[in-house]
Amino acid sequence: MSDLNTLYKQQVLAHNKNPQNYGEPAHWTHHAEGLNAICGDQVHVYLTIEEDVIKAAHFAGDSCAISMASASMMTELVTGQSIFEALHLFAAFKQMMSDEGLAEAKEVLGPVACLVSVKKFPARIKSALLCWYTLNAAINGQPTATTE
Amino acid sequence: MSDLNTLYKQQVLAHNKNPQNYGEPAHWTHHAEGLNAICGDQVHVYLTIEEDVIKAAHFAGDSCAISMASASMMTELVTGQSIFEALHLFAAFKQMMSDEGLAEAKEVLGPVACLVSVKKFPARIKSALLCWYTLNAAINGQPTATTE
Amino acid sequence: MLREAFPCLHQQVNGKDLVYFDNAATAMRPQVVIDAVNDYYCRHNANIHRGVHCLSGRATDLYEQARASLARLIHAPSPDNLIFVRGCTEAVNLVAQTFVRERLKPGDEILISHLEHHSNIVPWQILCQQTGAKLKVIPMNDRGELVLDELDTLMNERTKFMSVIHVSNALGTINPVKELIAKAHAKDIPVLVDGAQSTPHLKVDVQDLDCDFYTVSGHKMYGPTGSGVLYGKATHLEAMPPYHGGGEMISKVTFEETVYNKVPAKFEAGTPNIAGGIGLGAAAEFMLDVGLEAIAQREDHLKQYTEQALKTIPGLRILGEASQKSPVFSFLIDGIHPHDIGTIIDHHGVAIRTGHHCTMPIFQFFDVPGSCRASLAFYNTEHEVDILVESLNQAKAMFS
Amino acid sequence: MLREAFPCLHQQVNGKDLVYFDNAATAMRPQVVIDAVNDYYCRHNANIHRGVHCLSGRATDLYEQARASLARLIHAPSPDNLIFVRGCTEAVNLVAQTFVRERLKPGDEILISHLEHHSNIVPWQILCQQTGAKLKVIPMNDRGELVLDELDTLMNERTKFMSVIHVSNALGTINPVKELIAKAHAKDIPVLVDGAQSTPHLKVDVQDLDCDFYTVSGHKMYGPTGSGVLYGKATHLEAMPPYHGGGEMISKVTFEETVYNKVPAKFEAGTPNIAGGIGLGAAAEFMLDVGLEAIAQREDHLKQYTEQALKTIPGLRILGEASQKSPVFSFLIDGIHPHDIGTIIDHHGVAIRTGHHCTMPIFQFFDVPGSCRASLAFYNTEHEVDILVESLNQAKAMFS
Ligand SMILES: Cc1ncc(COP(=O)(O)O)c(C=O)c1O
Ligand SMILES: Cc1ncc(COP(=O)(O)O)c(C=O)c1O
Repeated sequence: MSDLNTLYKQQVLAHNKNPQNYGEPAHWTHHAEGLNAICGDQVHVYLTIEEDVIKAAHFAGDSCAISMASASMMTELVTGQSIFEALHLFAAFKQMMSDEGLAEAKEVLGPVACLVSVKKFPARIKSALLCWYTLNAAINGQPTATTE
Repeated sequence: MSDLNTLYKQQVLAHNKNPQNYGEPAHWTHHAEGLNAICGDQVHVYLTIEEDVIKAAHFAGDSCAISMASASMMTELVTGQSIFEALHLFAAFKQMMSDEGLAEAKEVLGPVACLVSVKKFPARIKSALLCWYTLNAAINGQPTATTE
Repeated sequence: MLREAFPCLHQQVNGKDLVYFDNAATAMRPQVVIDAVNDYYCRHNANIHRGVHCLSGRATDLYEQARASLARLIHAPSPDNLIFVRGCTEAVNLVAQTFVRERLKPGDEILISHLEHHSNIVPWQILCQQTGAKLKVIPMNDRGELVLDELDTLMNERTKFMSVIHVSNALGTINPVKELIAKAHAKDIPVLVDGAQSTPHLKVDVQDLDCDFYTVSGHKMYGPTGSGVLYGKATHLEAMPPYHGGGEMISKVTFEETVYNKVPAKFEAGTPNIAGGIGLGAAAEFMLDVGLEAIAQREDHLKQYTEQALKTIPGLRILGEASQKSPVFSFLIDGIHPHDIGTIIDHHGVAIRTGHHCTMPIFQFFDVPGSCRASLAFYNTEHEVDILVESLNQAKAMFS
Repeated sequence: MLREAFPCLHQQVNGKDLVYFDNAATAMRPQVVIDAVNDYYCRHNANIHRGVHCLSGRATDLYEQARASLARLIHAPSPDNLIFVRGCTEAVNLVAQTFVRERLKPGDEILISHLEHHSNIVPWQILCQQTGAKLKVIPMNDRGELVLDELDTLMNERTKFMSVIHVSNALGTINPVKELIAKAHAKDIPVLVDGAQSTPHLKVDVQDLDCDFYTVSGHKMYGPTGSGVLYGKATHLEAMPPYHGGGEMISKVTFEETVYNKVPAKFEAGTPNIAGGIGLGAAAEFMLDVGLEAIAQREDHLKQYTEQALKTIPGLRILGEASQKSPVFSFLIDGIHPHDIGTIIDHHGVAIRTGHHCTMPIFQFFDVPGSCRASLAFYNTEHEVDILVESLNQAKAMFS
């Protein structure tokens, strides 16, 4: 059971219960919908981008705890960052979740790095990644994203 | 090898070498083409039918020894028979080649009954049957036949 | 005991005894099926229908005997009514493209139900795009049953085909297909029945149903993957153009003209899944040996036991409570996403499916993104159900 | 010894040691392939891509690893270039219907060759009927080689697609496909190569060939029946509409609208032949382990030995004497129909194929109804060739 507890660790359960930046905001400039057909995860990412800076990031959707926590943490992390930085964080997150999982990626990601334990559950990695792919799509003006 | 010798018995080899009624005749009233797609056997049957009697029966085509011998013997057997009798012989031949293989069928068929040994070679039964199906098609005014 | 016949059931996952409740996704295979596949590769390895040599004869006989076994299982008039296919998905696409396509004009309608699996929705959507026809849907109610009130309007002179699921893979609902077929036939509408989830559990009689087409998925009925059959009425199969072009489905080819082979060969272009077909025949014989009645009874008992057991869990909601249903349970637990439940109980050795189960419209109806689904088969046990319940309680504890 | 790896070779038929020379119809499977299939059913039995539970994860990984093995075998840029199919026949039909169909107007032309298998003729004839396009044929000569003199006329502005066989199953001819592809591409004509008979014997590099599509038949390359892959260039696969509708190939379904999944899932509707795909991956790994060079060399040696041996038989005529060929021998013996030869030598334990080998136009060219075909693989032996020759001499004696 210890593996399970590292997956559903305190931070994850807390973010799942009280997700940050949750719900469609009244105003936004960029939006994309992420779908994980296979799991049924769905996430909307709403960004307010001004002069290449993400002024606000929100998300909505009905997803599992991993996906909720990941999105919640992500929106916290990217708020106030430049687009360039956000894309860099996306790359870092993907790197962390990949086989190599570079140490530096973890450093950059701060609290989000706690999701590294999802890697022990290969079937769930996509849940953690979905919001990031959706962020990337929103920034790039694509309406939909998937991790597959 | 004894099985093989009952398949390729004297009569069969003789008919194969010197097929009777072979070649397209100058005149005929009924014709059909038989095809065994799977083996590549092909046989044409040409009949001259007058007042419901088969005055002449010929065949042509490029087939294996079993098929050639069967067609050669068949044309000999049905020449001079009524259509009704020919269809009866067809039924008898099919019966002989089926699992039950009735004894009476054999009696009716005379020399043709020697083909009963083909039954030991299930893959070859269709070769023996093809000309008979084609005869049946020709009588019934159908252009093509197959045993499959 | 019957359970012993299924080797894959007897293993541990994540340190716990495996509880396999994902039978609606794919069933386990009994040793006789595995052996039939193995024997083909180890003893009768040859292509079929085309050889005079010994192995080819043996392989052909085994393959055609399998077709006969399947015909017996679903009570088809003849083995020639059955076309070997990869599974139900291919079967539906085949019928859509070869039987239905040429009957459609723009504005015509195809009728399906709200309970369909994607494989009985998307082929018709594609066909509608190709022809300008429209897709109509028999609605369902809160219990997951079809609502037949408006059938008279739904079946009209524009309706050119109906395709309905026999047993829902998502909710377990057993549909009154015989009644639906009779109503459709009264209006000259041909009917396909998706039998993916019926043949593993129920006695199916295609002649009694009088369906025009019936689809069987091998891997759902204890047979090999990549196997299945499409049943069709002989007159339809005769009239239909072929689907795939290739070897075996022809009787003569020239560059100018090609003559097609007889049914069912006409629809079986290329080398088929020979081992799969033979294994599927073994699965049919296995089911007939166990007894279709015995299977149905055992599963009915398991269904009742499971329903009772699940209802002991506070906050658990079962989706789909049709009066006629098979041992399939879609459920939700307050405050825990299905996906998380799946992961947690997998750590207790319990395999269920989570998500939309290839039936998104059903979950759009219930306005949830998906569910947990426990789908049972006759070889499951009451003890396994108890473990499921216990593991669900643990999941709740974890998220409380 | 390598031969030991193939269990089905070691048996007697009709009281004689089996000599299996029907490899072009379907190959034997090594134990590793049989084990891979068996292991899936006995240990990893689950559906793929859709489950969070342990077995489903294992099955998915095995299936996707198999795709990667196949990509390595034919040197595809990525596993995503490969679509799992039942075999070459399905692959050609898929490309005809999804890639070529929408590019054709009446009067357009599709170019094939005289050496094609029915599975690379009939799908195009069907497509021509559907669209009003015309089928054009690259001619062949007496040696069974393609005649490329008129290519400049055959490839013209009406030519919308070319589909050619890499290695002839009937005559063994190895076609200069790289050259043909280059010429076609110079005129913007996309090309499919039928690789059914190449992958079992030759090193294939789809990137070096630069073909647009390449088809692989699992059962011909020591893999399971009902398995195969279609390679396609990524840009094509992206642009093509889906083939079958169903589960797995969608990312979102409502009754109003459906969004398709990414490549390759877009083309893999329904539950695939999971065991078959995994077994095919094992076959690819087996071949890579044995070494594609080693296989080619061994077969080249066997080819020369067989050719010498057959030429000792008076009255035996070999059809197809291309300078580049694989160990396939079509032959005739004066005065004995191929069918009779097949039966007689089967009684000596020798399995060959007789008939038209699904290539009727080739035999129309030679004006014979068919041939005997002995097709070898690397696990055959010189001793087996000697037995073939002896049994052919006995057939001659019987008919003399
Ligand atoms: C009800 C239903 N129909 C169709 C299918 C598709 O069947 P197959 O996997 O044989 O293509 C399934 C299985 O996923 C199913 O449950
Ligand atoms: C050259 C060639 N192409 C295509 C095919 C058809 O392949 P499959 O049996 O995989 O459908 C075959 C095999 O019969 C073949 O030899």
